[in-house]
Amino acid sequence: MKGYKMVQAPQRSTLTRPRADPKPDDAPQTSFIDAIHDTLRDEMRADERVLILGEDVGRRGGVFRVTAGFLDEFGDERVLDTPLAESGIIGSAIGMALNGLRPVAEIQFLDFIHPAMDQIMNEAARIRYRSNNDFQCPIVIRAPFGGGIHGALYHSQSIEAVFVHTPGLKVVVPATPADAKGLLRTAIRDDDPVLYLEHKKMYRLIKGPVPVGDYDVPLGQARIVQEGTDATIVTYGMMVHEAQKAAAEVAQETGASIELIDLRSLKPLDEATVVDSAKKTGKVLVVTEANGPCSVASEVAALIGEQAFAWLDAPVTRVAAPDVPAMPFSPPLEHAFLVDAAKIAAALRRLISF
Amino acid sequence: MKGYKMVQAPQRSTLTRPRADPKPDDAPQTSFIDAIHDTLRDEMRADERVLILGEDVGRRGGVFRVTAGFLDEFGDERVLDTPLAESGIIGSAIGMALNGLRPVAEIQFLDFIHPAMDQIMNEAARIRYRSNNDFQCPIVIRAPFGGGIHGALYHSQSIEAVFVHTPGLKVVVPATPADAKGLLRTAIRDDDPVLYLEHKKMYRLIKGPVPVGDYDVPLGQARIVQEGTDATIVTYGMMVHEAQKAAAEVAQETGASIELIDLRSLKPLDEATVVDSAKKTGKVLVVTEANGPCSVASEVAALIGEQAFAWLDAPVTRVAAPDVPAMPFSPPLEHAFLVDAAKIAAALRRLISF
Amino acid sequence: MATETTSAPDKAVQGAFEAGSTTPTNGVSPVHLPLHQGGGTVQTLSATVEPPSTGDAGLSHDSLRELYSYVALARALDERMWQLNRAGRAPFVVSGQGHEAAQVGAAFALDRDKDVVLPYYRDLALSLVFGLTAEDVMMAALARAPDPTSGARQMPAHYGSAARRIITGSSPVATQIPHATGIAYAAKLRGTGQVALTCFGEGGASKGDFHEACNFAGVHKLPVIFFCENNHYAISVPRALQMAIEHVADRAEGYGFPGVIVDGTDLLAVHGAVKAAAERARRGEGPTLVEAKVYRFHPHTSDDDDRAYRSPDEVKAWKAHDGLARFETRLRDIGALDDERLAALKTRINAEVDAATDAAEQAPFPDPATFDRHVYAEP
Amino acid sequence: MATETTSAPDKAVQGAFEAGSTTPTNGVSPVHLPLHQGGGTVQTLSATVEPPSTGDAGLSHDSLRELYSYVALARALDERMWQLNRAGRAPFVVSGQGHEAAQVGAAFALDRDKDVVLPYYRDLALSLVFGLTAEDVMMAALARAPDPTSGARQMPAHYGSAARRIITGSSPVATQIPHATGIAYAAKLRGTGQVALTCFGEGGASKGDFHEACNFAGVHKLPVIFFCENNHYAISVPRALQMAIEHVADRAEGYGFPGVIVDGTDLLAVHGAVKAAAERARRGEGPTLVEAKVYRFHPHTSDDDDRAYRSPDEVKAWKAHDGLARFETRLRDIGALDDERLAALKTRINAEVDAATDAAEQAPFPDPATFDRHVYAEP
Ligand SMILES: Cc1ncc(C[n+]2csc(CCOP(=O)(O)OP(=O)(O)O)c2C)c(N)n1
Ligand SMILES: Cc1ncc(C[n+]2csc(CCOP(=O)(O)OP(=O)(O)O)c2C)c(N)n1
Ligand SMILES: [Mg+2]
Ligand SMILES: [Mg+2]
Repeated sequence: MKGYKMVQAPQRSTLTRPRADPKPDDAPQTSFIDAIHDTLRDEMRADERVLILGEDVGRRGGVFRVTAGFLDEFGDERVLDTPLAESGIIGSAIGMALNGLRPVAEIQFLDFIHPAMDQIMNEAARIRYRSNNDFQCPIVIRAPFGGGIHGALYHSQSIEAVFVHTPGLKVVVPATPADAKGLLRTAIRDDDPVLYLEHKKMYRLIKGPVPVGDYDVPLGQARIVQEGTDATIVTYGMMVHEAQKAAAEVAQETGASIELIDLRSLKPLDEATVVDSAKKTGKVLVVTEANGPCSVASEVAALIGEQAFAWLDAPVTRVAAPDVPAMPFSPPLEHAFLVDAAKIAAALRRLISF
Repeated sequence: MKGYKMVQAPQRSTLTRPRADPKPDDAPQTSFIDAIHDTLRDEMRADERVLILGEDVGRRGGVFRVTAGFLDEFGDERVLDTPLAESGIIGSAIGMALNGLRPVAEIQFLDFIHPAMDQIMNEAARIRYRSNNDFQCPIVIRAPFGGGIHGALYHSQSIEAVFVHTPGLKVVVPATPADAKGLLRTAIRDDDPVLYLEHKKMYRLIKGPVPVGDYDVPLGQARIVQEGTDATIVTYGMMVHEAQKAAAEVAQETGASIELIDLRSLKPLDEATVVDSAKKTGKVLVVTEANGPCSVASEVAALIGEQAFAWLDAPVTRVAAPDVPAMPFSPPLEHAFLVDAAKIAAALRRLISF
Repeated sequence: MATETTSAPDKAVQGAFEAGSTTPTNGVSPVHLPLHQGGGTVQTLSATVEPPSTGDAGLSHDSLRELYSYVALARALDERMWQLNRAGRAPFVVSGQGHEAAQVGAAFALDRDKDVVLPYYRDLALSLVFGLTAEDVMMAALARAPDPTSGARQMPAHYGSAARRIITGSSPVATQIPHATGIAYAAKLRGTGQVALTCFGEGGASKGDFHEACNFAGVHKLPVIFFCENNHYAISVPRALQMAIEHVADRAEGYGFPGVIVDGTDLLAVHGAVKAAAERARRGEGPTLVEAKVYRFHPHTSDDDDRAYRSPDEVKAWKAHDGLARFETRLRDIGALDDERLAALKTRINAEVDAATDAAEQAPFPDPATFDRHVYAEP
Repeated sequence: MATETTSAPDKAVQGAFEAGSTTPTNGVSPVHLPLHQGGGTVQTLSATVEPPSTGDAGLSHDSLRELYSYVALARALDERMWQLNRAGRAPFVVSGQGHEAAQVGAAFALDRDKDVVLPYYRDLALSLVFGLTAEDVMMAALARAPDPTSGARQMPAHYGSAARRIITGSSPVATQIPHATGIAYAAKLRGTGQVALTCFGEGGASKGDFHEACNFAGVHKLPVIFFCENNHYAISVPRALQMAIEHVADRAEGYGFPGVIVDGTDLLAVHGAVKAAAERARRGEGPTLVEAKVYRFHPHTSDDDDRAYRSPDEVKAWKAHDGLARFETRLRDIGALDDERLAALKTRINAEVDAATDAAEQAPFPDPATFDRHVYAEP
């Protein structure tokens, strides 16, 4: 194993703690938040090196209650209510990782991650490279992101692109409870820093089946939500659900067969799946709820333009938030700002009739 | 005037200080760094509200000597050697701007701007919007950026894309001494926060004429460096000079007529000039020395793919740094990493023969 | 212990109390109220501890009643917002209840014609003193177009007004502290004679921005007051997990200026401490960190449930030291308030809050077409 | 003033000096050397001031000679790198000259078999004590492939080695400080008995990361030592523009742990202070901030020209208090060194530096094809 440990760290084991409160194996529908909660708990049970830290993750169980019950089960050494200091949270998580632990740091809202950008971009992302593989930094950073919950400018941001722009990081965005599980397990087991972004609107809204047992989703593999032949929508996060609505509506109206790709992993990006779909349908809509310029939508559109040029029947079209500091509080303003099924459907109609 | 001042601020005046050390009006060739130095000095002479702050900008005259002589001329109240604290530098610059001044903050290297991202992205960029135009934040942030000077991972970065992704900011990158002057004047006079990025390799390498007097370059206007009909290169900063070399070489080899566009202003972006050129030549190469994913090159490529689709004769092609934490120190590694004329020429040849 | 002073006593700050006796006359200091902080390590106390206020602190009865009316108005408005929230008519409330006396004491110690305040989300009372009206606040609470603080773009409780020198704030904690330093720098450079006062919680004092701003202000002896409203919790995180020391004020020494601890439920004590700090600032002697010990009576916001981290007993004990009630008692004691005046005041305040609520409920939401305006200056 | 102790004296730290007398025997404390800082405001001193060391501090002559040899090796290597730079054979040098005695004293106070150090770019001597060799350092200086610290990817002076528990560092100032806190947290949780020591300049203490890291370490009483090498300048910015106080150590109190000031040109004094801090950490009593007063003899880096901001007189005065020379005198005084041993040592060190230079000059540059490896774990 290439990984670096300064002294022998306790090994992964499933015997650490008795399993309490097991989910019935046939649990049909789990909410997105429960899938995260359960997986995180199971990972902590399975591996003593995993610990969580962040503001209000202990006594309060997280402001969204993702870590409810953790303090009681794992104790305050592995469930750390930190001081209010994001750079300190990530900086010390890096130190913990350098000394044999597998920290999962929570940033309360992605909107508050900025003070930690130095630690994330200049440190975590560059430790392996700058040391020529002598050190590694296996941390997971969880953060709720996204809009549509009246969170206004500072509880709604989608700034994943700045991390996708940063080599050395991995960035994942589950859109289903199953992926929430599979991607979180993979992220925690990954030997590099992973940002794990949770769309906060999905926490209780989105439910679905969650495979039991050791279910892993590899990073860098997109998910084809539905196959189609006339046009492709590429998106991620909550927009997968909005796009699905839009696709259903437009399919019904026009009879078009729409392929929908959920990227799941923004970095590494599953270029092959995206490009293949573009070649197949010739028409691609790329959707993000983030601001448009230099966004993940820009990246995917540029990629397709480069690699599927000869197959395209229409311009690769982006639907993104306008270049306005996301996101106003008052409902009519928020609605005007937000990308939703209606806006996606409108763009899809134009694309199909191109 | 829509601008906000808490109390009447001293008005712009050209009478503040006697002009010392004037450049002869016919000065033929000024270095890039002198153009910045002279313009900044002239702006401070012309407007008492302008002050500069940063690490080593005073006694040392800046680590690159951009502000050499300023402390003596303007005194230590307007030329501030700050503590080593980037968030504090930008945070207090914002406060100064809110109370009637026009601060020009220097970040010693763009690689060290990360701790200030919260103040830049969440504060400076959003003050006007969040207050519904009740407040504004006229600050300029100067920072040397870019590679090719053996600066390794932390003295070579080009992370302009993360600011271009942030609504509320403006981002400019002069590529000539004349633009250094014209854009700096405009940036200082602008009522919104402007990042003014100086490619450090250009400081003493690039020389050119600088118009005397009130020479302003509006933000959001690209510069057509040379006109052409067979292919377009879109780029900015030091890459303009590398692209110019590459274009000359390829033109000589192939007889192709190459158009070269220097974006100058990355935000606002001159979409019209770029799209018009793409429609004219049908073949576009977009060059950045930054990492590729979600870069300015991605944005420009996506834009052209969307707006000039029907006119394209070849895929819009990006040349960017590989997705590797920029930039290794040892010369052979740095060379392997860096985008240069040879790499641009290679891509241009492929594009032309598509 | 709590009255030990190891830093050189700051004459200016102490001087503020020359008008009154220094014998403690009022009740329990909030420092000694029950807090589930997990053990009381004995701390070295380097900050100055302000004595409790006595008498009228040299203020006229009219002034004292004005002070009181702001505390009472803030309380009434705040309560109304909670009612509206519970009734489903206000989406989100951040409460300042428990902090009002400290805020009003602080705000009144400034020059409201030129000084600058940088509030945080609990500073309803402070913002009212600086000129926001009940109607302004209610417009924001109900996200209506006339909201002068943000045009309903920000969540409620993001107070701001250029005309009133209340600086627009964001949600990220502590970012306003360096702004205060910069404003003070500009005030000094331009010779405006302004003092900047910025507010934040004890949680905010853990952030790098607090450190960088205090340090810079100390170096240049800037006219700025760092006003910490220490309510012992940052959402659920208790003081003992936020910092190893008991008093944020003890950090001031490390930046080269005095730290002062004051009972934040004692309006006049806060007023005196901030007045002394403002005078010090105007004399060019630099910043002061004033830490007011307070308690928030409600959950962190209307989205929070504080029962997970605070005991009902603790909340009850602190509510018994309500700054509003204490100030009322004081004013009655010295004859500045009586039942009749109080009844009249309550009637006026209720009417004001009712009118504000009605106005806001009848006001339109913003025009969606305006959502993308003012990202940049318009030509 | 400089010996006043207002914080409760930390017995453990003081204990380190029980072996020697506390009567100052050595010369001028560096605190009193000339510094163009612009006026000497009288400061409250809350940190403990370590007395000068005397005698052999309980160390054997062999150990003392070993300590000395590291200081001398670091100096010789550093000088060679400057020569190579001036000759155009080394692109870039960051010098630790003037800091070596402090670094060696600190590093030797740790357990080199398990403790962890997080150096910054001046910590050549400290890194040598923790196991980097002259050849390792020279490979990095000349950007050659065998450089074990980064494979010639980083600028020189970015020391690191997993096997030696020297944590890889970046160029951004102060980012390593929270890493030290995290490493100490892991050590405590895992019960490894490790202590982490992280180094930074006084400029670094202005950054938010310093504050956040110290605060967190204080809350959890972590086994970490914050070792500030205060050389009075951050590039050109003098201490007085960096902070309003004179001593970084005075900030420790605000984080709930002791701050200790020590003469960084007195190797054994630093050794004693860090040893006491390490023992305190291992006893579970938490962090210590140790501030060593030093001076950098050379410009900030080979790209700097320090004449713009330091007077030749000031540099000269400090060079007269060179920690290397002082330690040599001490060892001669107590009979641990004589001309003969010294000559032999110098010969050995010169040979080592020559061999390292030759090896590096003959070593290949990295293969350009490897430039994109190790961005992520390879499968
Ligand atoms: C940078 C940042 N991190 C986290 C949050 C989420 N948050 C909002 S208020 C708060 C607690 C603040 O506590 P304190 O500063 O003590 O003020 P109080 O609310 O107690 O008045 C937190 C963690 C935030 N707004 N900003
Ligand atoms: C965040 C950051 N800002 C600026 C710099 C540029 N820089 C490198 S060293 C230095 C001065 C550091 O001073 P100090 O911490 O006192 O250490 P010293 O060099 O004096 O040993 C500066 C400003 C940097 N490396 N990182
Ligand atoms: Mg609080
Ligand atoms: Mg220094």
